[in-house]
Order: sequence, then structure tokens, then C-alpha cells
Amino acid sequence: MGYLKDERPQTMMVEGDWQVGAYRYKAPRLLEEYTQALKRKKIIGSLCLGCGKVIVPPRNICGRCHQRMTGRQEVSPIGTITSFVISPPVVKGKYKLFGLDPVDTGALKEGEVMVPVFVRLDGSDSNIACLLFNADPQKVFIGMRVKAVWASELKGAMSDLDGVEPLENR
Amino acid sequence: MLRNTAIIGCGQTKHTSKRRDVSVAELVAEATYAALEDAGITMKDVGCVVSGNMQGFGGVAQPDLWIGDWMGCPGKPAIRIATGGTTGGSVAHGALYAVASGMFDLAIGVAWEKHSDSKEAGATTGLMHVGMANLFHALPYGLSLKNLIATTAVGAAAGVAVYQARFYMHRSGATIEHLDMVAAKDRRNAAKNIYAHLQWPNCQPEDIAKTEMIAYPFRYGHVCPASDGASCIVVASEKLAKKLCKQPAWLLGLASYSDEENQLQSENYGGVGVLDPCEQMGARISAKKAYSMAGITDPQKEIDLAEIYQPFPSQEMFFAERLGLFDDGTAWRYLEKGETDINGSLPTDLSGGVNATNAIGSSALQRVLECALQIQGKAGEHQASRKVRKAIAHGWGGVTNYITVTVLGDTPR
Amino acid sequence: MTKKVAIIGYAQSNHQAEVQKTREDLVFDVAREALKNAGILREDLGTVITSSTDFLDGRTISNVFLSMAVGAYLKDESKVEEDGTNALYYAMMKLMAGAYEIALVEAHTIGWTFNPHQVWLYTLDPLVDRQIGVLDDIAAAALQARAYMDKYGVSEKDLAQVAVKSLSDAAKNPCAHRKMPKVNVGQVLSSRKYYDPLTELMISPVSDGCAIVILASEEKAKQVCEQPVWIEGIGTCQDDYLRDRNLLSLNSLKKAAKAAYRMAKVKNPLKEINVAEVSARFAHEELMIYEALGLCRDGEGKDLLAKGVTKKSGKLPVNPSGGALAADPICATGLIRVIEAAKQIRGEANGYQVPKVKRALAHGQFGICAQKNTVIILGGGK
Amino acid sequence: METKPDVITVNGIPIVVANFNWSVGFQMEKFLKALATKKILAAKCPECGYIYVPARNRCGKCSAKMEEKDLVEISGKGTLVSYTLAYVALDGKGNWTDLEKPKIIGAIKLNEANSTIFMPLEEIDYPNLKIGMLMEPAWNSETKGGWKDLKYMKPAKA
Repeated sequence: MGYLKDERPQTMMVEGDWQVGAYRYKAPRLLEEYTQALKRKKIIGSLCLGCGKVIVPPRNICGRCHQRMTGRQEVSPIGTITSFVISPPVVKGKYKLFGLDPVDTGALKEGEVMVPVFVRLDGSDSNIACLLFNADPQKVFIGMRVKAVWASELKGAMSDLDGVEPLENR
Repeated sequence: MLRNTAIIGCGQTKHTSKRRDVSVAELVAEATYAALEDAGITMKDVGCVVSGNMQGFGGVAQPDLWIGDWMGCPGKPAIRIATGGTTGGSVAHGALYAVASGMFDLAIGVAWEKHSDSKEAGATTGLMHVGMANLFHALPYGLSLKNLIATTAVGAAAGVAVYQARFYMHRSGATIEHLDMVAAKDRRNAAKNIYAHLQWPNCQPEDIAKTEMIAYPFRYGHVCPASDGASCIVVASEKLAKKLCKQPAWLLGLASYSDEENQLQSENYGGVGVLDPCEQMGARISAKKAYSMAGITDPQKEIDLAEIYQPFPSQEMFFAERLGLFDDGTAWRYLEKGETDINGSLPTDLSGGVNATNAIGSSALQRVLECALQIQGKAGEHQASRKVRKAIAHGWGGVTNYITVTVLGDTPR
Repeated sequence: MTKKVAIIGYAQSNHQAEVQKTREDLVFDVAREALKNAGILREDLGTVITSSTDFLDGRTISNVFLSMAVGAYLKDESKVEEDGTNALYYAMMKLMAGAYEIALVEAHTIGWTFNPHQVWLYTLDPLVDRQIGVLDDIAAAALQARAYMDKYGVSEKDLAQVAVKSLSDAAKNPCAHRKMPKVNVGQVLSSRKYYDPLTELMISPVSDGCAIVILASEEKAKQVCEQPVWIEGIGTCQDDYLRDRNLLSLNSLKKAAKAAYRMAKVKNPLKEINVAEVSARFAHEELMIYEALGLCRDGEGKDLLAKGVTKKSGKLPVNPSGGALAADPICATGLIRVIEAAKQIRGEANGYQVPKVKRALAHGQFGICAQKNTVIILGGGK
Repeated sequence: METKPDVITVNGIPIVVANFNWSVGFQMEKFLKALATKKILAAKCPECGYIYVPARNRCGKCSAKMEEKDLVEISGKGTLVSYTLAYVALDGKGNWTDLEKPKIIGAIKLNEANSTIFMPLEEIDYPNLKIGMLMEPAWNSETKGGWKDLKYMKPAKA
């Protein structure tokens, strides 16, 4: 038993490409504001003066009110897990990003189990996605309180906010 | 309101992972001409062609300019509609509106995807490009590679859906066993649908449970495939439908309300204000609008069959709830009782759905097409055992924020 | 029995080579302005149709991050690819069907993002024509131009005249991108050579821009708008792929125009239409468009131009705004023509207003050598 | 409300390329394989008689289906319907590059078919080109079964 197979003849192929890497874009300096704040161990979001929502990282436009989010608001480094995923142990060669193996590049360790989580930081109306550290994957639950884990060296980069860890581990 | 309009012909191709026997143009023609034959008309009769796919997957910009010849575009009004995952649903709406507006008496809606034309596995090329600009933007700001991989790639194709599933399970009390049950049902159903991709006769939840875990709660057996395939519907005005077709599938209501983008990042890498991606306000409002057009007051009683766009099994459950077919948080109870099976009270995705067949551009059109087949009684082996009078077809796409809802019935309004 | 549809508001950006805004901001700003122009709130919108393409925007599902900016939050939404006039066509269907009362139609392209001419190459048959890479949209247009010139005795100077007319008219249009008040034939002919006979100034510039039109059903339009511009006729048509098409005449435009004229009950366009805004991406196309629109017989486009019929003070001014040769944010170009035509009817075209406009024609096109064409007839008054 | 130009330019990563391999289908496969033997196959519509190059399986004019039996071999000779001189070329990444030696491109309506093909022209100087000239294909010395096997078109010897 199992999947039925569909066998059919093949014809030849003709190759071509699309230079998606040659595109360029315009972006606001919002991320710069955000990363500069991270350097000071502060997390900022944009505040809509129409509906009062605070979005992290900051975004430009509140579509609900159809107006610019002109306010800036610092949010708490403590928050609540709203959703999480438990990865199977990392295996070398299983997954590639731009043709690079994450194990070879040192980004991940062989056998590592990752717990990516959605966290709603206190004072914000959005989720951020990051990794949960220092926690037993089997004991993670929705509603768990967590706090930010900062990189050992703050560079004013997105990686300054390394992830989160359970609040009671402090 | 809308003048009466009906679907009178359906055509689709066999879906499989690699249709290397045909070019994308020939694939499209296969479905198009099958639909015309089903409706008993020729291309000359067609007034307007609405078509769509996701061009990033096929690598050809505006492919209708090239393959228009294969779907009868020359010399006709031809509109190309593409809205991501909902492309097919939007194409169906395009064709339905073309007739409902009184501009045309006969229109066809054609949608397709040929994933095998892309060298990258599955749908990664296209999906990557959704966020490519954001990625290019965030990298200079020191986006950590580890975080990137963890947040985007753990589920590989699953993406935000895996978080969404967790949200739903938390809200409703559904478990991973329910996901197994949905996936098994869909593969079982697909085995009865000659056009479907992942066919597994008599598949049981235990079979799915044996497959490898990708990222809890998703197993390999839960995930939709990337298929090659095309589908086409023929839409006619009331007068023509009655003349040409014994049992047309009448349009009762349609809507496509969009929500805020749900996939964490907005344009330029800002956050988004959707806290729970399985809340799906767009789906709720679309369903409400479509039901009011259709004069349906109690969908739980009046809808006989649903075709839900469910690349992942959790989506079949919560979208059924958001469309008002079950109360919030209860879909899994009906699933346990077998109510969504072929002989149940609300047969759902008897074609196997997107979970078994996913040619992205065409997937949402197939939902409409399958509802039409069920109403016409032409579904063959996967025909529901109960008489289908009103059916709802659903599509979602974009970054889980676009919704298309189409309600069809066996009698005009 | 079909319902009438009117334009009740519009806005466009200042089209330029490199707009100093994000895509989101560009669309948002124009959307705010359009809503203000129509005198309605975002909440009044029924449906929103956008128009852009993934290859030009460099994003798959190019509309997905713009839904909030354009005002589609919890609104009926869809995206029609290719020219904005096709999106308008679809929006009109939705209004005519009676499903919604007000529709917002948006179209944009940021040409700066990636060379659109490269994208045109990506629209070619990937199995054959894209493989050898000799053809792009300009090359195809040059081939069309040469064949047309040879058949009807049109000279390079005639083409240059078209460019001179457009670019000098554009000087008065604040939204135009390429404004050259004192341009002359010599300057056009000596600009950078791309594909003979086409030089830089005979080719539309690569622009960033956005255009938005707000439509309403008859009852709603009368209710909210003092001066609605009625869509009296609309027609669209697609042609064969390049290889199997007669490049010498724009057959699909002829069919689209016929459909639009029939709907608007126009018998003699030269007499009954007061101003036309057409999307001519290349100088020779404007002459071919005259012919396809039925303003003159095949091959007489250059005479129409030479006699001054189509200049701003002529009998039927064509492109007093400067047309596509003066600004070409690809997907938006057709919609810009609609806006310019509507402005002429409302008497809002400061500096390039044509007197006594009762009926105007707008044309949008897409595809290599104008494969897809849409013609819209607009009328004023009650 | 106008925004201040508070934007930055985000550049792509040039090495990121999407690659494609398009299946060709049976009619096209026969056409491409025939090119390897320096033959050009056209498909003649059994209904309306329109002859397509490259060969294909569906008529765009009358929607009739075409099969292997509808394939006809043609000489490849054709009439020049238009020509242009390319001073520039695209480099595939969206940049215009000036050509040191301008290249001639022609549109050739094949004599035994209805389709027009687009090819580089050589063995003739630009000013000597005339619409209506008879052209014939020049093949690559090594043919691999692809449209590129046709190297260019040249004036046919009488």
C-alpha cells in the first residue's frame, strides 16, 4: 500500500534563468531606527495614532486606519509565547539556503533541536519570530512568559536580539 | 444584484509532480479544450478568456502573451488575474463576473501551474521571491542566519502554516491525531479522483502517523505536494446555461475580502498586526458576504458540501469553522464522527483537495470546479452520497491574507 | 440593460526616473489623494482592484504587501496583471454586476527596480525566442517601425515629429517625466541610438509611477460626485503571439476600438471624440494607433500628424499630456491615460486643457508590439 | 502629504538566480531534434491550413489540434519583412551595453510557412538590406538540437 504512481513519457527540456538577484528596491530607514535601539537594549515599535496599535519591528502604514504610523513606542523585552514549533534534530545536507548548508556555514549544529517561537512582547500588538533558548522543548507551552536574550556584543544589528528564554530561568 | 450565471463545463488535467510530456502551453490547452468539450461548445463561442498562474514558478513573465494561442485568447478580450494562492479562485471570479455583469454570455476561466519548469525543488523559488526584497533589505541590518533558517525554513514549505496549526490546536483542542485523520481522508479521497496527485487508496491515519516529522506538529504525510496541472471552467449566462446544460452549477454568491498580511513581515520588514493567523477575518467576512448574496442564513444546515483550500490539514478544520460550517473550535469533533467523509453530513474535499493536489495557480479554481462537478453529479467515483444542492468553494493565498469564497447551487437564485 | 459606471475621482504620482519613496509609500500617498479627490473615505470602498506584475516589481504576488497601503484592508480585493486599463475593465464588471457600488483601481510600476526591457524579454517564448536573446521589446518595435515605414513611406523625421509633439506638450504637464519644451527633430534623431530607426527620445522612458482611479455605479456617482465622468464604452482585445501576427496593423486595437465604439454608439470617431490619450510606447506606434482607432485609413497616420489634426490645437488632439513617450510607468500608463482624459472632460488640465471636451478616448496597451489593447470612451455631462 | 526622501537603496544579491528548465512537449521536441539534423519542421493546421514554425500542437487561429502527421519539412528560406540595426544589447541582468559592432536583426516570413521568425542577419551590409529579399539559414557547424542551431540568416543565393 502507499501512493499510486503516475508514469508517463518525458520530453526534453530547454533551460533559462531569471536574474532575481539583479533587482533593487527602496526601503525606509525604519529598520535602522529599530537596530540602533537594539544596540541600547531597547525594542521599539511604531505606534498608530489612529487605533493605538504598536507594531514591532516598526512599519510605515496602518492599513486599518489608512494612515501613517507616525508614533514610536518602546515595548517590553518580556513577552508571551503565542505559538511555537519544535524542529527535528538538524541533519547536515538536508536543507540548503542559497545552496549553502547551514551546518557547513556554522549557523546550526548537527543534532541541534530548535524551537522557533512567536512572541508577543508586552506593550505590542504584533508577534515577532525568534528562537527560544535554555528551555526543554517538551515543556514549552503557549502562554509561557519569556524575556529577550541579547547578543554578547551589541552591534546595532538585528542579531543583537538573539532570541528569548523562559522568564523563570533568570 | 448579479444576473444569473452558471458553470456549465469543467476541464482539468491529470496532476502529477512532473508533467514532462507536455509544455506549459500544451498543459493549459489540455484543460481548456476538455472544458469546452464538456460544455459542448467551441472556442468561437467564447466571449472572454480569464487566465492566471503565478509567474514566478514558471519563469515566464506574463505567460498569457505567449500561451494565449493555446487557450483561445487571440481576437478576444483576455484578462490575466494573479493573486498568489487564490489565483484560481480569483480567475473563477473573473470569469463569473464577466458573465454576471452582462458584458459576455460565455466566458472561460483558465488557471495552471507547472512547478517542474522551475529547477528548484517544489515551490521554493516562488515562495522565496515573496520575501526576497525584504530579505535583501534585512540582511545588511545583520539578520542572523540562524534565526532566518529557524524561522523561515524549519518547516521548509510549511512556513507560517505550522505556527498557524499550533494556534489552532491551542484554541480548539485539536491534536496531531486529527491532522493525521484529515490527511488520510484527503489521500483516500484523492485515490478516487483520477485527476489528483497524491493518491493513496484506503490510507489510514496510522499510515500518515508513520511518516517522518518535519516540524512538530507537521509530519511529511501532512504536507501538500507541488504539482503540475491546469484546470478550466466554462461560465454561461442563464439563457445559454439552460440551453446547453442539463444541470448547470449556478452561481449563488462570491466574495474575496483580504486581511492584513499575516506572515510576520510586512513590506520593508515591519511587523504586522495579526496576532493569530488562524483567526482569518477575511474568510469570515467573505463567507458572510457570499452567503448573504446567496440568501443563505444558516450555512451549517444549508451547505451540503465544501471544497476547502487546505495545503495543510489544520487548515481544513479551521477554515471550515471560519466559513461558518462548524462552530469555532469544533471541526475536529465532526471529523472524529466522520461527518466530513464522502457519506457524512458535510463532505469536505472529496477531490482530495489541495492537500493531495497543489498546482498553486490552479488549486483554488479546482475547488470551484469540484463543487460544480458535485452539483452536476459528474464527480464520478468521488461523488458525494448525499444530493448536493449548495456547495461552497474556498481559496486562500497571498501571505495567508487573501480569500476567495464561491457558493454554487443546483438551482438559480 | 447594463448599468452605467462613472469615474468619481483619481490621482497620480509625479512620474520620474527614480522616485525617492518606498513602493508602499508611493501607493499610499496616491491612494490618499485619490480618496480625497473623490470625496469619499476608505470605508466607502466596495472593491479594490490593483494592477502590477511580479516580474516588474521583483516580488512574487506583487500586490500582497500593498493591500494595506492601497486601502484594501477587509475589502474585496483582486489583482489584474498587465495594464491598469484591464484592471479598470474588471472593476467595471464588478460594478455592472451590482456586487459593489464603489471600486478603487490602482496600477503602478517602479521601473527603477529592474530594467523593464529585460522583463519584456522574459515574456517571449522561452523555448525559442528567449533562447537566442536578440529580441526585446525595442527590437521588436524597431522591426515593426521599419516594416511600417517601408510600406507607407514614413520617414525617420515623421517619427521624430511624433516625439517632438509629445515631449514638448509634456512640458506643461506637472506629472510627466520627460519634459522637453524646446525639443526639435534634430535633437530626437541625434539622441542615443538603440535599434535603428528608434532613438532614445522615440522610446518611452523608464518611469516610476502610480495611478489610481475610483469608479462608482450610476446611483452612487450621482450621490457623491458633482462632476462624474461616465464610461460610455470599453473594449479590450488580445492578439496572437508575435510570430503569427501581422505587425503592420494593430488588429487587436482595431477590435477593441470597435467594441468600445459600439458600446458608446460612436460612428465617426474623428468627429465625435474631442480628445484622445493613447499609450504609444514608441513614436511609430502613435501613427499606427491613429489608423487602428479609425481616425484615418491605414498608412495615413503621418498625414494626420502633418496636417496638425492631432496636435493640441487640432481637430482631435492626441496626447496633450505628453502621452507614454513622456512618462511610462508600465502598468500604470493606461490608467494615467484614463486620468488625463477624465481631466480634459472635467476641465482640470491646467496648461494643456483642450477646449470644449465632451467626449474623450483613453487607450492602454500591454505586450510586445501592443499585443493587448484596451479602449475606453469617456463622456461628461448627465 | 509628501514624505521626506528618507529611503535607502536595497541592492539584490547578484548570485541569487532562479533557474528554469521548461519541458517542450512532443511536437516541439521533434522540431528541436530535427534542428540537430539541420532540418526545420513546421506544423500545418489540418483545419485552416495555417503553417506554424516552430511546430506545435494547437492552432491559435482556429483552435484545431495538430499531431505528428501534420508536421511538414520546410527549406527555411524566407522573405525579409523587416530589419533593424542593434546598437545596444541587454546583458541579461537588465543593463544596456553598447555593441562595438552593431548587429543586424531581421524578421523573416518563411516561404513555406505562415510564421515569421526573428534572427540575426549576416553576410550583408546594413544599407544593402531591402524588404522582400530572399533569405536562407546558416547553420552552426555543430548542432545540438535547439533553436540556437540556426546561427543566422543570410541572403539566399539565386
